[in-house]
Formats: sequence, C-alpha cells, structure tokens
Amino acid sequence: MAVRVQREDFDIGAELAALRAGRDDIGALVSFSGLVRGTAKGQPIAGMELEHYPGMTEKALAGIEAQAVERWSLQASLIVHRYGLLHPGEQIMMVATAAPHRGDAFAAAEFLMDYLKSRAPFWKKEATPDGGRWVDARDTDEDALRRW
Amino acid sequence: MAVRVQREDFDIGAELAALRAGRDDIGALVSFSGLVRGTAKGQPIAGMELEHYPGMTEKALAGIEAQAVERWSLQASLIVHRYGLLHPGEQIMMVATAAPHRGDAFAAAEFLMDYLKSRAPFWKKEATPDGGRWVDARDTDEDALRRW
Amino acid sequence: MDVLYFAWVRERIGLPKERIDTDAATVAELVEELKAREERYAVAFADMSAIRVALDQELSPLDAPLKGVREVAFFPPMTGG
Amino acid sequence: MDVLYFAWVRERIGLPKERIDTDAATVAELVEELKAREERYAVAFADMSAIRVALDQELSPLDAPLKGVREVAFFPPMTGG
Repeated sequence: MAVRVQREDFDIGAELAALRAGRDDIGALVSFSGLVRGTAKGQPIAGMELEHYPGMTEKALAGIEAQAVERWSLQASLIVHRYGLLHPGEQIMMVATAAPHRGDAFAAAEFLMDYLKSRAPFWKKEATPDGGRWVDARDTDEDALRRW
Repeated sequence: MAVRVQREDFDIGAELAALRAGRDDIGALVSFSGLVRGTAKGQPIAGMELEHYPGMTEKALAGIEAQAVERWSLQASLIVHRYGLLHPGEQIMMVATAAPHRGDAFAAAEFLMDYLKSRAPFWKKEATPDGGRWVDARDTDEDALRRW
Repeated sequence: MDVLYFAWVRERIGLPKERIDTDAATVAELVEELKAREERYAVAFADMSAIRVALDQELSPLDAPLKGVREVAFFPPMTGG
Repeated sequence: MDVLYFAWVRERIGLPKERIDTDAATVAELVEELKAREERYAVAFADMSAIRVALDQELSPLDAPLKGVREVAFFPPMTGG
C-alpha cells in the first residue's frame, strides 16, 4: 500500500512488477493510467499544468487507499500522481490493485479512481490557443461517488 | 485491436507502452493481468497446465474483443493469453483497453475478462500433492456474464 | 468428421482427436451413438450438463444439427483467464 | 492562521498564501470578512457553491468552526486523475 506524488514520470511496467515481485498469492492485478489528451472541447491542448496542495494531497490519497483496503481484500495497491507541466501523450497518474480474485481488484481500482478524481486536491489548467483554461469538475465525476 | 495466444511470457509494461505509442488521443488505459497462485483450496500448487483449443481460441478471443469494440468507444485493446505449463507467480494472461474516458476503459476490460473466463476454450489443470486436478468452472463466473 | 476432446473429456476418452463416420443428425444423437459404442464414452458423457460442444469451432447447443459440420469438439466448461 | 488559495481562487485573489488574524467563528464568517475587505476576495468568493474548503488539510463544510484551526484552504472542485 503506497502513495507517491511526484513531478517525474513513472514506469507502469516496473511498478506492476514490483507489486508482485517475490510473491505467489496474487491472482489478479489491475492497473489504470490517465494520460494527457491532445485535444479538449475541440481545441488543441499544448500542455497541462497540474497544481496540487502539498501535504493534503498525500493525506487525501492515503485516506482513499485506506478506505479501499478496508472494503476489499487487497494484497497490494499503489497510487502515483504527477504534478507540474505535462504534455499530450504523457502519463498523469496511475493506480494499481492486487487481489486474490478479479472482482476485488477491479472494484477497488475503480473506487480509487472515482474518489481520487473528486476528493484529491489536484487542479488542471490546459494551455489552449485562447490561453490557459482551468478544467471544470464534471458532474458525472461527482455522481460516480454515489455508487460506492 | 489484437489477440495473441502464446506459450511465452509477456511484458505488460512493453504492451501498454506499445498501445499508446505515438498517439495523444487516449485518456484512460486499463490493464488486467491474471497470475498463477501458489495455493488453491488450501493445497500447495506446484504448477498449472493450461490446455487450449488451437484455432477456436483465437476466434473466440477475437469475437469477444469485437463485441467490446462494438459496445464501448475503445481506441485500442489487446488480449494476450498463454498456454502450457506455468508456475506460481507467473503471468497467465492480460487484457488492456484504451479509451478517451475511464468509464469505457474499465467496463470494456471487465467485459473482456468475464467473457474470456467462460467463453474462451482454455482449461486449467493444477498439480497438487494429490496429483493433477482440473479446475472447476465457478458458478460466479457464469453469473458474471449476466450483467452485460 | 473430426471429433476433438479436451481436458478431462480427452483424458476419459483417451485420445485428443479421432475421425468418426456417423449418420447422427444432431450432436445429441452422436453422443448417444458413442456412449453405446464403448464404456469410455459412456463415462465421459455420463453428465452432459458438464459438457460443452463446439461445431466448427463455434459453441453450439446439444440439439444443433451436424449436417455440413467438419469438426465437432467436446470439452468441460471453460476456465481461462 | 494561514490561509491558502489554489487554482483560479489563487489567481483571483492574487497570492497563494497569507497570514490572517480573524475573530471569525466559522469558515462562512471568514469568507464574509474577506469579501468585505477587498474586491478581489469578493470576486473569488462570489459563488461559494464553486468553492471547496479544507481545514488543516481535511475537506470541511462552510459552517465548520475555525477554533483551533491553523490552516484554511480555499479552492475549486478538484480535477485530479
């Protein structure tokens, strides 16, 4: 169970390999990664500035992870989230969950993503041809929390 | 969109990197990997022999993938499934799905897994201290298909 | 036609594949014919609720017609993933 | 106490952090005090339904008491992931 907030990119293959290294009790390993898209609302995006709240970010992510561990029988989990200036095609963040069976691994990964989207203090500003534009929170993201 | 059935292991990091290489339209990338567990029904497992139906396997997997592509707006997908003798801790198979948003990527990955479990012609035989034991299909796996 | 067996069906019948000439109209008729032929088929096909069938590599029901089919396969419920 | 601003709240108020001495009993009272103080606060806090609050790094409601709090943060709805 680990949380990292960092400016640098990450290697999802290496992270998944580390989660299962030296053990043979994991049956299912799920990963999600979020990537910067090159267009938004029909406009080209030159880059995305990810601002966060140092201190609270780590606490919020660890709290979300602790909830997931309480609800599902997870054997390992990881949240890595970047901040700073990112470009189209780059990785923004990842979550990974390991469990004996696939149901728990999938549910926990989706739960982590839904909570992280609306409860971890990150804000995205896209560089568009018209200047910087803060990404609005989507109602569907808030709605997604209700299913848990 | 690709399906591979192979004896050799695979590198999930390299597969995910290849799926998103050179493009900036993907927002969400989900992977699932299934691993051989070292115990089953309380008994140690020395290895697992994966038998399949060459020809039908590839067709069945491609058919399942085509259904996923029809139902969700996927930008890329991959199914890799191994056969032959595998040992505890080893990777059995993986699926990956790429989409603009996370909902489609998660749903399609779970759909692929649910269908693959019960509709692709693979059979597992575990080596236990009492000898070889064919893994029984779980009712919950058949039930899982009903939600789609 | 070619008849294929997998997993414990293969083990019980004792071979992975054989050529069978039959006038059976459906899969179910072919199963009855085989069960009558030898004990090992009767054992393998004792509980048909535990058997799945593919005709020319497509999952098919027990009452599916065999006309024109080149490859029949019998196997237990699948356990991939 | 320390008051922190993030994203467009930070941009509208014009700074990321400041020290504020206040007798406000709740977050809502602090917001009213700041809005009365200068136009830039009134602009940033014009629509409080678009503002989230954290007290000592925990998400908190607008009517939460400020007693004992060392760090207040104001920001828009979060958009991570």
